[in-house]
Parts: sequence; C-alpha cells; structure tokens
Amino acid sequence: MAGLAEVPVGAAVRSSGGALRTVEWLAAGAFGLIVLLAILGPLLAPYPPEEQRFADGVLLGPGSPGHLLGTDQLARDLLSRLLVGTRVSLGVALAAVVLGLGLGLLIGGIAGMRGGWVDAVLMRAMDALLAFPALVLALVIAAALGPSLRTTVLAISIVMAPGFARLVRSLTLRERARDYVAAARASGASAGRIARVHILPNIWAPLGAQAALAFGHAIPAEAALSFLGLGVQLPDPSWGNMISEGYAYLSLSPWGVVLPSIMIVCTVASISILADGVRRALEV
Amino acid sequence: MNLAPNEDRAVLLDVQDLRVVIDGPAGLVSASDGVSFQVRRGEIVGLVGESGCGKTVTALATIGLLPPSGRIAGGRVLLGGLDLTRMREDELREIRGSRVGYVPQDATAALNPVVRVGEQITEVLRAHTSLDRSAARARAIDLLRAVGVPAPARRLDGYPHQLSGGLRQRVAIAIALACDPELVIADEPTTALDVTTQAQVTELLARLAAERSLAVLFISHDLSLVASFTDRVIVMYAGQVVEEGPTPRMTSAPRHPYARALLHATPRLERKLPRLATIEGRPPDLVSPPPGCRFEPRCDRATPRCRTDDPQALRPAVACWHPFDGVSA
Amino acid sequence: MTRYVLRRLAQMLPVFLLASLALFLALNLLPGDPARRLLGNRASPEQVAVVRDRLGLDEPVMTRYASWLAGVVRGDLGASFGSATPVREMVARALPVTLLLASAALVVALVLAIPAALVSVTRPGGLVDGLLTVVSVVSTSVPTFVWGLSFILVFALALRVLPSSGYVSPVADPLGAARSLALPVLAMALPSVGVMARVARAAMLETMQEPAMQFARAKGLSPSRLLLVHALKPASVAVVSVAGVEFAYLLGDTVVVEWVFSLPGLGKLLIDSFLQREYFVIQGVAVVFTIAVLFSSLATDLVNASIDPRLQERLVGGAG
Amino acid sequence: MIGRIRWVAAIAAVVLVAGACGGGGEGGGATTSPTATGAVGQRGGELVVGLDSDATTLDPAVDSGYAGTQITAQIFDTLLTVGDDGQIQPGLAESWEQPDATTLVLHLREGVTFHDGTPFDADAVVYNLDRIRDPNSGSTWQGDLAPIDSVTATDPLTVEITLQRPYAPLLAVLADQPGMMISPTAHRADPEGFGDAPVGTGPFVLEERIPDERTTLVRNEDYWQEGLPYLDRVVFRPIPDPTTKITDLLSGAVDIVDYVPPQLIERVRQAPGVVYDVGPENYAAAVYVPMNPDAPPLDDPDVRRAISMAIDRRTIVDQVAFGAGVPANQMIAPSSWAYNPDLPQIAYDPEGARELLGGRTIRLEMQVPPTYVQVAQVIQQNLAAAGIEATIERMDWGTLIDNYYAKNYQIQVQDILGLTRSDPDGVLYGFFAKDGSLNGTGYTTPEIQRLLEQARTETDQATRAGLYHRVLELADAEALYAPVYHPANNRAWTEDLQGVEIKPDSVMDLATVWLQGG
Repeated sequence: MAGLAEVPVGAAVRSSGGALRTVEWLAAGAFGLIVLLAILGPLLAPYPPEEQRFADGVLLGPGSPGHLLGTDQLARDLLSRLLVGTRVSLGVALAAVVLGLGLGLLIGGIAGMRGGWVDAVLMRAMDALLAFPALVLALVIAAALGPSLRTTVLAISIVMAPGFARLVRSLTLRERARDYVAAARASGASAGRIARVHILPNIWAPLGAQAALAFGHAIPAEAALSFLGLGVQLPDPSWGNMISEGYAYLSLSPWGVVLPSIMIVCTVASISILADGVRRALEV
Repeated sequence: MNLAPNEDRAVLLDVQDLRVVIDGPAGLVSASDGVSFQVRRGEIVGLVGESGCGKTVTALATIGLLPPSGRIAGGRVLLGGLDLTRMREDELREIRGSRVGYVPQDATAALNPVVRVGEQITEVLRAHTSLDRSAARARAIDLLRAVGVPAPARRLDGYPHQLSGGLRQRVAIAIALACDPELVIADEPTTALDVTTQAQVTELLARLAAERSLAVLFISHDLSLVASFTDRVIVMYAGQVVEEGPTPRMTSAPRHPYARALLHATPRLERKLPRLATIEGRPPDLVSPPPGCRFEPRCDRATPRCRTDDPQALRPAVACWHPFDGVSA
Repeated sequence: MTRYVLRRLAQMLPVFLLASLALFLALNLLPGDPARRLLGNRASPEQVAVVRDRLGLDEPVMTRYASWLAGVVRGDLGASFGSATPVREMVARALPVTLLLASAALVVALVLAIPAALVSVTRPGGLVDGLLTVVSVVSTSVPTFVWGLSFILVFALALRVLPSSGYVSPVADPLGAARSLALPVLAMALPSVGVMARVARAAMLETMQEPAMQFARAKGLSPSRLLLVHALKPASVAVVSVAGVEFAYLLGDTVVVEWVFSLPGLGKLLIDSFLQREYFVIQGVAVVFTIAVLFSSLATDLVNASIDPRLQERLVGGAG
Repeated sequence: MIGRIRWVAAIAAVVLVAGACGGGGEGGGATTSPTATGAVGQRGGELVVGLDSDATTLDPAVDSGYAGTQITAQIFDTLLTVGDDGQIQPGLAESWEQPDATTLVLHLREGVTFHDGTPFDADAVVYNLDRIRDPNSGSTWQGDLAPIDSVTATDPLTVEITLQRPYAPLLAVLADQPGMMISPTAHRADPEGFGDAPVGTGPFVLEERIPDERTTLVRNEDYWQEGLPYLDRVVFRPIPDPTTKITDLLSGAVDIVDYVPPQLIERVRQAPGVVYDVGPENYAAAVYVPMNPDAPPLDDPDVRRAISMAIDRRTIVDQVAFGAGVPANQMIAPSSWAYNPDLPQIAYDPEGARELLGGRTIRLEMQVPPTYVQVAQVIQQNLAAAGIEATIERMDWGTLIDNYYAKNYQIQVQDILGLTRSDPDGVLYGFFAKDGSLNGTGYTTPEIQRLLEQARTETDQATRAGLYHRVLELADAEALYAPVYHPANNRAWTEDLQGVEIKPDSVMDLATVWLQGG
C-alpha cells in the first residue's frame, strides 16, 4: 500500500459535467451500430432466420460459401439468426423499458401528484414487487401467462416498473415543490395539466438516464429467460435462445454461442458506459 | 490572560514567501501568494481575513494538507528550523498530530460519525506514542477532563452525534492536544457554535496555550473575536498578508484600509447582530489578479497609483500606499 | 434494538401481504384457469372439473387466498399436484442450498470488491483504478449464465479441476462443498463485484472529501488506518446497502445458476416446477423468495444501524 | 456373452462345484467357462449415474419411465431374465416347466431374502402377481397379466400359474417389470408409500430418495449372487437438460449416463477419458410422434397421415442424430423378428401431405421434451412446408409422459428406449391394443386388437410374425404414431468404470460393474 501517501482529500473525484469522454463516444458509436443492426438486420439477413438449409451443411464455420458466419446445428444461417436475434433481443429490451417506464410514469406520477393514502398504497405495492428477486418475478409472470415473446416483454417491464415509479415519484415531488408549479396551481391548472405541462418536461432527463440503465439490465434479463426456455420461443432467434441451443454443440462449433455472447456483452457494456456518461453530463 | 508579546521567544513556525496554487475550474488560483509570517513558541496568533482570502489554505499548506488539486509553488515553511515543504509524506505524518495539532472548523463534520469518541482520541495517541490501549484510554479521559467534558469516561464509549456541538468542539481540541504539540492550528474552531459556547471555547484554547506553553495559530474571519485572546494578529487579503501587529494595536488602530474595514464590519459580541457583516464589493479574481493593490477596487482611499503598483513591495510594513496613521479607529 | 427490529417487522408486514396477494392473483386470476393450465389445453371439461373440485378452485378467490395465506403463516405451503409432496419439504431441502449459494456469492463479491476499491481510491485515475473500471464494466456486462457456461468450459471440461454440477452438503463434506460451489458462486459473484466495487469506490471517494478525512489526516494517522477506519467504515453503509440490493439480485440469479450447475436449490425447484406445470409449487417457492428478500433487507438495515448508530436512532425516532 | 447372465452363470457354476447349494437353470444357462476372463471386479466405490429424468415412482407395478426402469432394475430382481440372444434365462426362479400350454410351473431359488429380511418364497410371488392383477391396483401391467387365470403356491418354493388361454409372451413378461418381486411385508405395511420406499431382493438397497434430486442405493450385503455387487453405492441423479448431463459426464461429475442424445454424440466421442459405445440394436427403440386421435383435427386419419408424410426422416437421422440411428417406418426395430420388412419407407413428401390436407390450414401444439428440441424444430419446419403450423411447447419428461397418458396433447415428440421386453408383444400390444401399456391414445381397431390377442396365444414364432406383420400394416394405415427413427442404443461412461455392457433392452446392470483404481 505504498501509494497511500497520496490519499486525496478534496479530490475532484466525480469529474462531473461537460461533454462525453472518448470512451463514452466509442460506446455510443458501438451502441448506435448495434441499434442500426437491429433496425436493418432483417433486410441485411441473407436468409430467413429459421430456415433450415440442410443441403448447405450443419455447423459450418465462419467464411463458408453462402454463409458469412457459418450455420448452426439445424443448418440455419448464423448471420441471419444473429441479425434477427439482435432485433428480437433489442426489441424485447426496448419494449420492456418503454412499458416499464410507462407503468412507472403512471404509478409514480399518480403517487407523487395525489400523495396521501393513494401514494402510500401505490408505493407499498411497488415495494411488494421489489420483494421478488427479479428473475423469480419474471418466472412467475411467465408461468402465469405462458412463455412467449409478449410475456417476456411484460415480465421484464413489471420487474422494472417499481424502479421507474419510485424515481418518477421523487422527481414529481421535487418539481411540485417549485415555485412555478405553485404558480400554475394558483392560476387554477388541473393536476393532470400540471403533470403534463409543467412536471413531465422537467423530469425527462433523469428518467432517460434511468431508462438507459434499465435497458442495460433488460438485455441480460431477456437472455436469461430465453436461455431457460421461458422467454422468446423457438424457433425465433434471440441471443439467449442461440446460446441455449448452441451450447450443446459447443465442441463442434463454438460460434453459435460465442457470437451472441459477444453481442450481449458489447451491448450491455456500451449502454452502461453510455448511460454513466449521459448521467454525468446531465448532472451539470 | 493575555501574554505580553515576547520578541525574545524562539521562532517556532516560520513561513517564508509561501506560494500555493490550486488547480480550479477556471485555471490556476494563487490561493497563497508570497505569504510570510512567524509564530513564536507559546504565542497565540490570529490569522484573519474574509472567507476565501487564502488563510485556511495557507495554514493547511504549512502541514502539507493541501487538496490534490493544490500544490506549493514556492517558499518555505520552517517548523523549529526544519523545512516542512521538503519533507516526504511519511515524515510529515509524524509531525502532524504530534508536533502540530489541528482543530477543525466544524467538529460535527470533522469527527468520524461511525467511530466511537474514545477511539478517535486514542488513535492519535497510538499513532504517535507508545501508549498501550488502556494507557491511551486513561490519557483520553484526562484529556477530555482537561478540555472540560463532563463524565469523560462515559463519553468515550459514545458516538459524536450523542454530544452537543460545544462538547464536540472540545473533543476536537482534546484530539489536537493529545500528543502535547508545540503548535496548534485552529481553523475557525468556533464558527459552528453559538456565541456563549464560542467564548468558552476560545477561553479554553487560551488557557490551555498558557498552561502548556503552546503556540496557537488561530484562523478567523472575526477580528473582534481574536482580539480577546491573541497576542498578535495577521490580516490576509486575497492570498496576501496586508498587515500584522500586536493585537491591541491591530484591534484599536489598524493601518491597512482592509484591516480597518474588517474591524468595522465585525459586529461586537454584545450586539448580537449577524456575525458576518460584509464589506462592500467582492475580492478580486485570483486566477489573474490585478497588478496593483488587490484591495483597490473596494478601497475608498484608492488613488491611480494603487491600481498599478503592488503595495506588497512595502512588506513587512503595512502593504498599503495610503495607510491610516496610528490613530484609533 | 428490539424495538427497532419490531418496528421494521411491522413495516414489512403490509409489503409481504401485498407481495403474496400479487403472487396469488397472478397465478390464480390471470387468463385461463389453473386447473386447465395444470392439465394442458387438450383436457376434457370433465377432467378440468374434477381437478377444480380437488383444488377447491370453485371457492371465491379471496377465500382461497386467505386459506393459502393462513397456511403460509403456519408453514404449510401446500402440496405438489403430481406427487403430493408437501411444498414445505421441498423448500426445506432447497432453501439452504440457495441461501448458501447467494450468501457465498455475496461474501466472495465483497472480498473481491472491497480490496479492489481500496486500491483504486488510493490513486483515482491511476492504473489500478482504470483497470477496475474496465473489469467492473466487463464483469457486469457478462450475464451470470454466460459466466457459468464459460467456467464449466474452462474449469470443468478443459482443466477438469472443478465439478460442473452436483451439490455436496457443507455439513457432510466441507471441502467437497467448496469445490462443488466454487464455480456457481464465482459466476454469481462476478457481476456483483463490479457493482459493489464501483459503489465502494464512489462512497470512499466521497468520504475522503469530507472534513472528517482532513481532520483524520491532520492527526498523522497511518495510511491504512485512514483508509480502513476513516474512509471505508463510513463508506461501508453505502456498501452494505448495495450489498442488500445485490443479495436480492443474487437470490434471483440462483434460478439460472442452479439450472446451469444442476444444484438442488429453490431456483432449480422453481424451473422444475415450471416445466412440470406445478403452479402450487411455484407459488410456494416464490413466496419463500419474497420472505428471503424482505429479511435480507431487514438484515441490511440492522447491519447498517450497527455500523452507523445514527441510522438506528433516526429509524426508531422517525415516523414509520 | 454379455451382461448379468454371464455372472449368474459363472457364479452358479462355482457354487455348484463348491457344493454349497443346488440349482442351475434349465432354460439356457452357462455356455462358457466361468474363468474365461479372469477379470474379477474391484470392490468399493460410489458410482454416479446421470439420468434424463427422475423416476416418477420406484414401484415396479407402475410404469416409471425410462429412468425408473434403470433404478428399479438395481433394487428388484425379476423372476426370469433375458439373454442378449433374446432367450429366457433363470432369475429368481432358477428353473421352470410348462406341463401344458396353459400352465407354467416356477421353481424358486432358495435362501433369497428381501432387503427387509422377508424371505422370498412362493407366497411372495403369489402376492406380487395378484397385486398387479387386482383391478384396483392401478398397475400399468394389468393387460400383460390379463391372460392369467390363477397363481398358486404349491409348496414354499414352487408356484403354479394357470392361464385362461395359451399366452406366448408370458415368460418375457415375467422377465420384465411385471416380474419384479417386491417385499409383501413392506408393501402391506404402506402400499401408498411403497413407490418412495421400495424393498426388493436386488443387488442394491434404497438408502435415500429425494425426488428430482437424487436417489441413493447402497450395496445389498446379503445379495444372493455371491460376490456381487462390487460397488458400495450408486447415486442416480436426474439431469433434465441433456447438455448438462453430458457436460457432467465429461467433467467427471457423473460416471455414466443412461443415453447420449444425438446432438452430443460427437462431443462425447471426442472427449478424453470417456468411453462411448453403441450396443446391440434395441428391439423396440424408436423416436416417434404420437398423434392424439381424440384431439381435433387429429381425429382425421388424413391429417395424421399427412403429418407422418411431411417428416423428413433422412435429414433428422443424418443431420440431427449425426447418423446414430436409422429412419423408421414402423414402431418396432429391424432387430426384432416381428419387424415387417415389406412395409415401404415413409417417403418425405410435403406436397403429398399438402394434398392430403386439401388446402386446410392446421395449427398444432407439439409437446417436446428437452432431449428432442432439435428434432422438434426440424419437424416444425417440415410441417410448415406442408402447411401445418406447429408451436413447440417445451416440458420436462415427467410432464410429457403424464400428458401422454392423460391424453393432454395433440402431438408430441416421444421416444421408447427402456422397454425391456424381448417379446414383440411387449411393444406391439403396448402401443396398439386398447389397454396396451404404451397406448397413450387408448385407440385401436377391432381388427388390430384381434390380431394382437391371437398372436399372444400362438406359440409358433413364424405364425406370430405373420400376425404382427399384419398389425403393423394396419397400424401404418391408421397412423396413430409417426415413427421417426430408431436411435442407436448407445451409452457413455468414464474409463474408470469397468464391466459395462450395453444390452439390447438398454437397462443398466450395475451389479457387475466396478470402479477401477483409487
């Protein structure tokens, strides 16, 4: 512990404010690229992702003729599955975050605006959801509704809703305390109008940062559910699905597992670096 | 209780042309710009100036406690003849807490909230002396008793938040005195306290200084406060010393317009007015200070010369081209 | 302290009631009837009727909830539909595995995260700090099950030094248990290491900026004492808080980790029950999970109150 | 010369020479010298067996699934056994005679006791067979013992079975699960709990059973076959995910697996320290798609036929099973003498299937166990090409089998691997008779039923073969099952494990294996 002499006292540790750093720009670029792949994926995919082309051969390696990244155990084009899987995984995560954010806005907004027993009941309900470990809650929802892509979205969004609701509530309370809201109320604006016109526009930034973080959690959540067979159903590709299926064939061809794993790690890493950067930039 | 200034006493702390720069958001700030002063053994010196004038940074720099963004850009700090600015961190560490005690501005914030009071006292003893656990504890009880904490043994097992603000400050003083230092740097130790407690604490410091022939560098923005117990007062403005002298003269007839303004701005104890009455205007930007007198923009005695010629050239006399004569303010 | 614990328990009660109600309604009210879900889509109406009768599904839902909840309070979690095994027995076997797994993962994560944070705060922006940032981003970006699969590949299949699955009771064979839990625990711990190291680092840097740290430095204390007592101890409240949150995550992660490593814990029981359409087992296991989470949050608060006595007074004194 | 019989014979011979006890088989028996190998097993050690699923029960009167068969075979002995050549061999009955076509006399082995100390005698046999025949027993094997008129103990070691009519498969039936002898004492004490606390005469005794986690057996110190078993303990672990199961084998977490699913064969073959072997062809092994005729639109035989035609069996065998099997066109394997060589291969004909459906759009739910997720996806694509939309519903083996017998399915992907019966009656009566033990649909035609009953009473194998050929033809037309392929009878184990033989019935014989070294 030689370097301890320099224990900083008033270090400017939280390098707050300002623009994004290089690594954050890189992360933004990587994430943008992944999003682009998700949008264009199905157009770029050379084959339908579930098409089994046994004539071409199973478990081909990357660079095989006609299959840039090779094929999987059912002779499906890996590139196509990866591209469409990117759209599926990102789509599930995005839909879950949007839905979770919507639920959070609704619940947190009502709790924050109304206060009193409504607030107490809603927030205890959110605490109740938080009493389930995330994957357990998602699994209960999958059990209740039957596993499907839609259930996966719903399950992840419900897992996220309490976090959003709490944030929305505290931001709403903060904004409500401000003078301009008091002024608006004095001039007779309705609670709904105040929420829409005065509060909502002022809480987007922190919510956005939270949503980015949530997105970084939704990706592995989808992957884990699909890996367990409780998420996106076969033969639709998703990253979790591909890993789950490809694992059996790992010694014959690692690509079915390695490629989606890389996608997951890159996506989560880039979004979390980006979210940190955005949050820091917004804190100015 | 005031000791007469004794010019014969040995110089304990000798700050010579100290320059401290801080890397701030707007650029390098000269927080301490050629500061020189001395503290003699057993002497209580007040270092007075507005907030942000560099007095705290100067004092911290003497014992190497600058923030990472700050560094000493020049000058020397001699403690008993040893140059502290040339010392390694581990050598400084041996001096801090043992030869130089430090009393923080706000004991509530400075005491570690999650560590028992006793441990916060004994840890400094254990770091600098060979006392074992029980001996250190006994000494801690003595110290608390000496600084006037009632039921000291019981307090040792409590946490800081269980004490009143005045008691916390006394604990902080006890910590500063734990290893019988030669010098105590007290950084506005009474700011956070109410007026009555303030007086008790300053009284305590003065008494302890006398009993232990301790030198005290008492930092304050309140000239009238230091008037009651210091031997000498140094007035700083914008990173520079503008005037110093024996307390009676400094509090009756300061010569520098800033020192005088400070005296007038300072509310009397008995008036119970807000303590921080202010002087018109703001201190200059220390990233690129003006070439002349730094007080010039706020000074009603200013002449064109003040804007161009730096009165620091007059030091160690009063750094002013147009000082007041020695008449009482 | 007792008063504090009682007060916290009282606060937990409504949350538990809501959680159990949500769970019960989710599995009993959502589309389709539980009997049909149990039997599958092709069951005849007669078969469904028989099962409905057997399960008492024709009672009003709140009546059923009340009797189920009364059972839960008594420790009776119902029985499996297929084998008639009491869920309590299944849970009693599985719970220790899951708790052991999650706690071990938490301990490992802390043991890795704290020193990493300590080293990194001594030189913010330095090599170790930068490395920690990279490692924490990577470790948190790789999902637990991908860690698990990779560990199996490397340690169980390629190097053959640790088993890929199977549970050994630590009571019967501590060394064997350590070996069998090493990979799953590490797979669970790694994503938490990043999170906790970052929180510990941030909290310590924050305490280091506070006047208490400056005062401590002015005392001439040794660097290790400064770091451990004056930076880490106050920061540990934040670390314990995040550890409490992480523990809930880890409990959830046992679902996937126990599946990957075939460990007979609550998580695997949950998936087995899912695949076997054992909705009553799912219900029983999930409610045990919520109890575990609620008690872990209680434990978090107790630990924090013992670290920082101010918290205890604030919570007892403050309005419920 | 493989398997348990070899040791039975060897030890019987040794015992005979030593003069300790009389006995010896009449039917079959020792054909080679017991000293042929000289490889005497090493005692001790714990064997961990990885199974696809857990037994639903350990009561042999109830079909416990493939996994159950593997476990019960270690706990119970059967009255008779079957050699690899399909010949009946002695078991708990050391000899037998058939004075006429409707009488079977069994001479029981002396000195055998159940794990709970109850002596194994004629009364026990009567108790066992009567238990299964009791209409209230709920036993899966009632149909198999239905031709029995009475079972009587003529003396403590002699049992006489009287039949209502000649019944050719009887000896094979008694060599299978219906012939597994349980302790009457234990069963009387707790009939309900017997499935979790089985007591037999077999080489291993149940020590602990934790459903879905492990079943632990320990050596039966008083086993009637001197010197056996070698192992101290056997632990059965259900590992539903096939990849995990094989991973555990490769990493040493388990020592032997029941079966290597096709997608993992290559991985096992390449692995060091692991032995992969393919045994003699199973008489009955098949991967098949049962179609529930009670679930519309599968009540229409054309739909069932269309599904069968739409399946690309060749691709499944070559690409998914990596060649470890042969495409199937009937529910019995080519190794059986009842196999009908005249049935044509079912051609892969999506167009023909489409025509059969006549432009209907058909939606189906396909229930799939973890083992056949890949096969199911190929079938799903095949069906799509014929205009049938199938969704895949994944579930564990236990639920799949429950659904099968409860008729809670439209189509499934199923297999039959663990049928121990050497006589084709086992699989064919099982699948196609109304009360057949494998008939998940309960559906049959009078003609099929009649032919199956008739085949039971005939004693001439050629005559019976002709009847069975006709059954298979008729079954082909009904298309209640779409046979997909006959998988190879494979197994894999760690190289430390010695004495493993793969028998045509796929049941492990753990009494004669031992762990080498350490």
